[in-house]
Amino acid sequence: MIRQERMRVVKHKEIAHNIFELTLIGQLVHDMKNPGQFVHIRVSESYEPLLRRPISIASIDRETLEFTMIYRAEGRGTTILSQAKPGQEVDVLGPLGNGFPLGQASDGEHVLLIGGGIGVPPLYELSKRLVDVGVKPIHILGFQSADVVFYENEFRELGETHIVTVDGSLGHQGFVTNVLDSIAEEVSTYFACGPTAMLGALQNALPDTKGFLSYEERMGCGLGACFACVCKTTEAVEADYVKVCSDGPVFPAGVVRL
Amino acid sequence: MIRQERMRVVKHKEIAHNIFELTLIGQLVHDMKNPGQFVHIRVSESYEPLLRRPISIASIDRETLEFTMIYRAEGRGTTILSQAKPGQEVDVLGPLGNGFPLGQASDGEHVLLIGGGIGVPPLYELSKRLVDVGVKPIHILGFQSADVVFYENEFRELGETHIVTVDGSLGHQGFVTNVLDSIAEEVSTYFACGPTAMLGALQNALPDTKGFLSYEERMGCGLGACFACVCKTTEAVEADYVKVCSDGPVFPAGVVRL
Amino acid sequence: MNRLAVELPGLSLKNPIMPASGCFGFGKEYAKLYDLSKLGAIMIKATTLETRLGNPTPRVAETAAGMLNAIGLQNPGLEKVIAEELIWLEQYEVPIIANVAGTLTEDYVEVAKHISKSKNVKAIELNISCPNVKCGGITFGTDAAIAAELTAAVKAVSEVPVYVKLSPNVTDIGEIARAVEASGADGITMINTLIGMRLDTRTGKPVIANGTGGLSGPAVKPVALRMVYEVAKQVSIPIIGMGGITTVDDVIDFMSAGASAVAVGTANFVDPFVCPNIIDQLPEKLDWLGYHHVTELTGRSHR
Amino acid sequence: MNRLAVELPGLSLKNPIMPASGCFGFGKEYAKLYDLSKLGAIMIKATTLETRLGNPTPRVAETAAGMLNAIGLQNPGLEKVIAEELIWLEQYEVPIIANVAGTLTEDYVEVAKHISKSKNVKAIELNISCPNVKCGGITFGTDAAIAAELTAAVKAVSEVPVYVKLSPNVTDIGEIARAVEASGADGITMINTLIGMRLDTRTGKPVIANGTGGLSGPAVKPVALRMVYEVAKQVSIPIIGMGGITTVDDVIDFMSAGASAVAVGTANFVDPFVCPNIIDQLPEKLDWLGYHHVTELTGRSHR
Ligand SMILES: Cc1cc2nc3c(=O)[nH]c(=O)nc-3n(C[C@H](O)[C@H](O)[C@H](O)COP(=O)(O)OP(=O)(O)OC[C@H]3O[C@@H](n4cnc5c(N)ncnc54)[C@H](O)[C@@H]3O)c2cc1C
Ligand SMILES: Cc1cc2nc3c(=O)[nH]c(=O)nc-3n(C[C@H](O)[C@H](O)[C@H](O)COP(=O)(O)OP(=O)(O)OC[C@H]3O[C@@H](n4cnc5c(N)ncnc54)[C@H](O)[C@@H]3O)c2cc1C
Ligand SMILES: Cc1cc2nc3c(=O)[nH]c(=O)nc-3n(C[C@H](O)[C@H](O)[C@H](O)COP(=O)(O)O)c2cc1C
Ligand SMILES: Cc1cc2nc3c(=O)[nH]c(=O)nc-3n(C[C@H](O)[C@H](O)[C@H](O)COP(=O)(O)O)c2cc1C
Ligand code: FES
Ligand code: FES
Repeated sequence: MIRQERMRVVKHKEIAHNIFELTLIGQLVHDMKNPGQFVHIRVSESYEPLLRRPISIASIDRETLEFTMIYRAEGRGTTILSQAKPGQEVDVLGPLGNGFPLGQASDGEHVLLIGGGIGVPPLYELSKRLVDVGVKPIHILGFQSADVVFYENEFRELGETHIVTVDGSLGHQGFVTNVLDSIAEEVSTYFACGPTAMLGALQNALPDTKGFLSYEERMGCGLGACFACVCKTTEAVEADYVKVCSDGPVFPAGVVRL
Repeated sequence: MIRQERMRVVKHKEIAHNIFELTLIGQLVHDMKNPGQFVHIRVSESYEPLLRRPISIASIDRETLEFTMIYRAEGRGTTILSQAKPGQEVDVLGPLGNGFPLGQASDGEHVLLIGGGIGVPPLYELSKRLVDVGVKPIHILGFQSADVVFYENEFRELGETHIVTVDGSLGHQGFVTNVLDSIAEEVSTYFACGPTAMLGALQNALPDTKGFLSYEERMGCGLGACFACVCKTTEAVEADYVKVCSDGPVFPAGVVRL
Repeated sequence: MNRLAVELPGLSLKNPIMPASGCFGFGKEYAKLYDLSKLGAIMIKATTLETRLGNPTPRVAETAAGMLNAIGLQNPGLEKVIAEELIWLEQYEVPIIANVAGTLTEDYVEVAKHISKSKNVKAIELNISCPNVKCGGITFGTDAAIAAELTAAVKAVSEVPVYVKLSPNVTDIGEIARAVEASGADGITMINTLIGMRLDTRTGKPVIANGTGGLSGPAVKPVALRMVYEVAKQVSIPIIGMGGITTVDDVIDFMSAGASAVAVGTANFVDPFVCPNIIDQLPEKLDWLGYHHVTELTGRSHR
Repeated sequence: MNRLAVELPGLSLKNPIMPASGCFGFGKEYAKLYDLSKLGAIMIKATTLETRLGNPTPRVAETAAGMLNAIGLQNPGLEKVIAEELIWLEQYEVPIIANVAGTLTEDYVEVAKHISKSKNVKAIELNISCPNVKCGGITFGTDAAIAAELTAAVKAVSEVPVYVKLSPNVTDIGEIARAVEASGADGITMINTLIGMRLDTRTGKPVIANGTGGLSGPAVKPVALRMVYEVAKQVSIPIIGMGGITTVDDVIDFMSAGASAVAVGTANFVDPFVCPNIIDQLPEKLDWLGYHHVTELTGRSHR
């Protein structure tokens, strides 16, 4: 069920340059299903900024009813959000969208989790859930530079992890696709989230591997009603288009026309 | 000199129903001259609400560089302002306008200070300054009802004080003009601040007494540049109009056409 | 007796609150959040003769207290809308206002003719004001003669009352309103979006792929309110007002200016429960204002 | 060499930033806050032949991310403006753009003729777009033929270049722009305010005594930007852009859309130091964008 709830801030801290980790508590967590789902956040009561901001769910704790997001404070809305103090309430709409499919890989299999920048967060909950069922995740995490890298250790604890930075200030220099070849293991499936350009490159690089990609689009409603977030599809599927907010944000490789 | 300064909140508390007392500290206090001047406050960084809010200076402490305002949280802007916490900064433009003239009454003389609702605050600093020079203020303070009465004791400490409420829930029932007759002493001058209707009634009730009235008008700039706050004048003065923000807000009785 | 009920040509509204066209799809998504029967009516997404895939993305951009959109009338087309969307909506007790768009007069006529036969379609909203399509749409809405002609053509075939949706991007909106009234419009809905633009400061290029987009949200309320006020003075057919409505106070303002009912658009994105919330708040607001029935609000600014 | 300097007909601007007419009076008040010589230019309050006392109050009302005003062209009249205000302004090294308004063509002509003789008046801004006066003003700005005629009449007598200030309350602003260009306008300034309204929710009556007012501030930026973008494509005379400019990024956007310089209005009320602040921020912003000179920004959206 989708709810709108004023959730309380439990923890909020800057974990890398302008990258914030925000933990909220509330009933809404009950309804969070798959990793890769997102929430739509109203950052202030004011009419300015007006629209909600879509942010992925980075980890879920059903026991404590807490969930965590990781976001970059760049524009007006996220900068305001970054000032929220513990105890304060945040207006959250969610959970929204369909996340990454679980049960695509089975016990003992290796899978690739590939994230770019602020596309990395949803992969964390995904990785935890895969590890729970014995799947062996290999993480390839791309960032601009060392100062915006986050969750390196958290991912290492879950499995093999490769850090890639555009400027080479940490890990491999270049793009996530550069390290694909260096992956020794046989992988059955890959899961990716990041800039559209990265997703496109991955599809080309891994044509014969089953893949699931999480897309970004500007949103209005976040519910599927306004047709703001539409992507054209390939001939592979029947529908002429898909909505990132309600049909996605995750789609199997080859569905979205790039 | 008029300055724009981010002043720090020292104290902020609700002293009556929706009536807040806000004390700010900063260099701007250096330039505060006469009681009756006001400041123009930006209540948030957001574009909504957009305009500054004019609020009178209720008391000034040059030693500590602190000043206090008393305001009613009614609309959007003042309600947001009422949430400011100690330590937080508030964007203040001021001091603005010309306040009540001091030195109109001399040692030992009685004067009337008449305030209505949120027009009461500026009279407090005025009363203190008059008492400093030996003038004997008599206060007539009008409010809607008992729950919005404030500073009764503060005024009593400075001189004879009559509280009037429209619903009679405290002090005399009715309007400030009703108690004028009950004032025994010979008064040389009266000073008033409140709704325009009240100011008009006072001018009629005290035709032969020297009076100084503080007016309210919707403002844009607060500086005298936009012509938002003009009032037509009477034949008594040469100018066709006056600006409440820069020529006022205080004018001698008989200047503003009502 | 229901204090919120409003009777308009073709429409028996249990309350004057309805979602605006394009901001509510065909209702399915919001039906997951609350019972659509609670609404006074539903203005469905613009329907065209053929399937439309709309404009490239980005299609929306945020502005100060508002947003720009250039969806481009994406919709599954007349057939699917009737067979799938409208049939599905029949499960709710709510009148549907079908927003009709097209490129040529014939398109409008064809769509209106068929869609007006649907059981739950109680009125047509003639969209002559969409700023986001290359041809059709707004071109009909900025010329009084053309608007009148189209209105007459659609009136001739529609089996339900026709409301004409006016564009604010005109010099004299009263002239257009009078023209469509004269040619048989049963009511007016206003306003559609103001044409606007946002640039990416870094690149200097438009944020919205279409270049320009339609401005909506609280930012446009003063313009919308003034236009409703003006048109209310010049026509005698009812007005459904919209443009930035977000709170129950906004509803009061639009009805005071002369609207008989109102539509809520962009606010649905900010708060998906805004319509039911406003409906719940209306009675108390009426008490506060000292009115018994919501219809007493209409035109009070002019009295 | 000055990276911010801009050369326009009659105007040698040390930078492209100037306060908009009516939001800066005649400069006296802001002169107490900073040195007016810092400004690229000053657009003074509208000047009419005779003294005008303007509209009754309230004259302003706040709206979402904007404000409404109906000052009503209050000003001391031509004689006093020349004898007192303009003379006083001579102490500053800043070109004055004289905003001229009137009721009849003769009024405009008379004012332009005399005020253009003032030493520091380097250009006339023909205000054919004031929405807040019963006659004159906007009536000239909504009809291309009338606008063109007035422009020609004023051009004939003005001793300095004439910029025409366009109203956004029109169906096709490009048409008006082309018309005034054809009849000799040296430049265009845009936009003036959008006609809007705010009601007192309790009483249902307009907050502004005049009923309607002109909408300005961040709320109108998307509309202003789109109009500048449109007009820039259709005329070759320079444009001074305005409408909601509050930050240095807004300045970049308007110049990208095609403006050669910009004016800041409402923002002066929110932050009286906004003009000098923006001027100080411009060089760094140019570096960030990778441009050497501010003139390189003009029209980059169209390239
Ligand atoms: C499904 C989904 C999941 C996301 N998950 C995350 C996440 O976990 N962490 C994170 O940091 N970011 C995430 N993003 C991107 C995030 O939504 C934007 O960075 C954010 O909306 C920018 O808002 P702003 O106030 O910083 O920028 P502004 O410039 O103020 O935004 C202006 C408008 O543009 C929209 N917008 C701007 N950039 C984007 C973008 N990249 N995608 C969608 N809308 C945008 C905003 O929502 C707003 O409506 C996600 C986006 C989507 C669609
Ligand atoms: C010189 C002067 C001194 C004042 N001193 C005080 C004071 O000491 N304490 C106090 O509580 N109030 C004072 N006021 C009134 C105060 O300015 C308004 O109550 C306040 O601006 C209302 O803002 P809001 O956000 O609550 O209401 P909103 O409805 O959000 O205001 C909307 C717009 O209308 C303006 N406005 C609304 N009411 C008034 C009003 N009565 N006068 C002027 N502008 C108004 C606001 O400034 C704003 O621009 C003073 C007004 C003036 C002119
Ligand atoms: C995303 C979006 C899509 C819209 N689509 C349509 C449409 O298909 N047909 C139409 O007549 N109006 C459409 N509109 C205009 C709205 O119905 C409404 O007239 C306008 O947005 C003003 O109301 P608001 O400020 O409450 O949003 C759309 C508006 C938005 C924001
Ligand atoms: C209080 C006020 C007074 C104005 N007076 C005038 C005027 O006298 N002449 C004029 O041409 N424009 C006048 N304008 C319009 C502004 O010059 C400007 O065109 C408009 O406000 C848009 O810019 P902004 O959004 O930056 O304010 C006035 C605007 C305001 C807010
Ligand atoms: S954001 Fe509205 S349909 Fe996806
Ligand atoms: S508020 Fe601008 S002149 Fe007084």
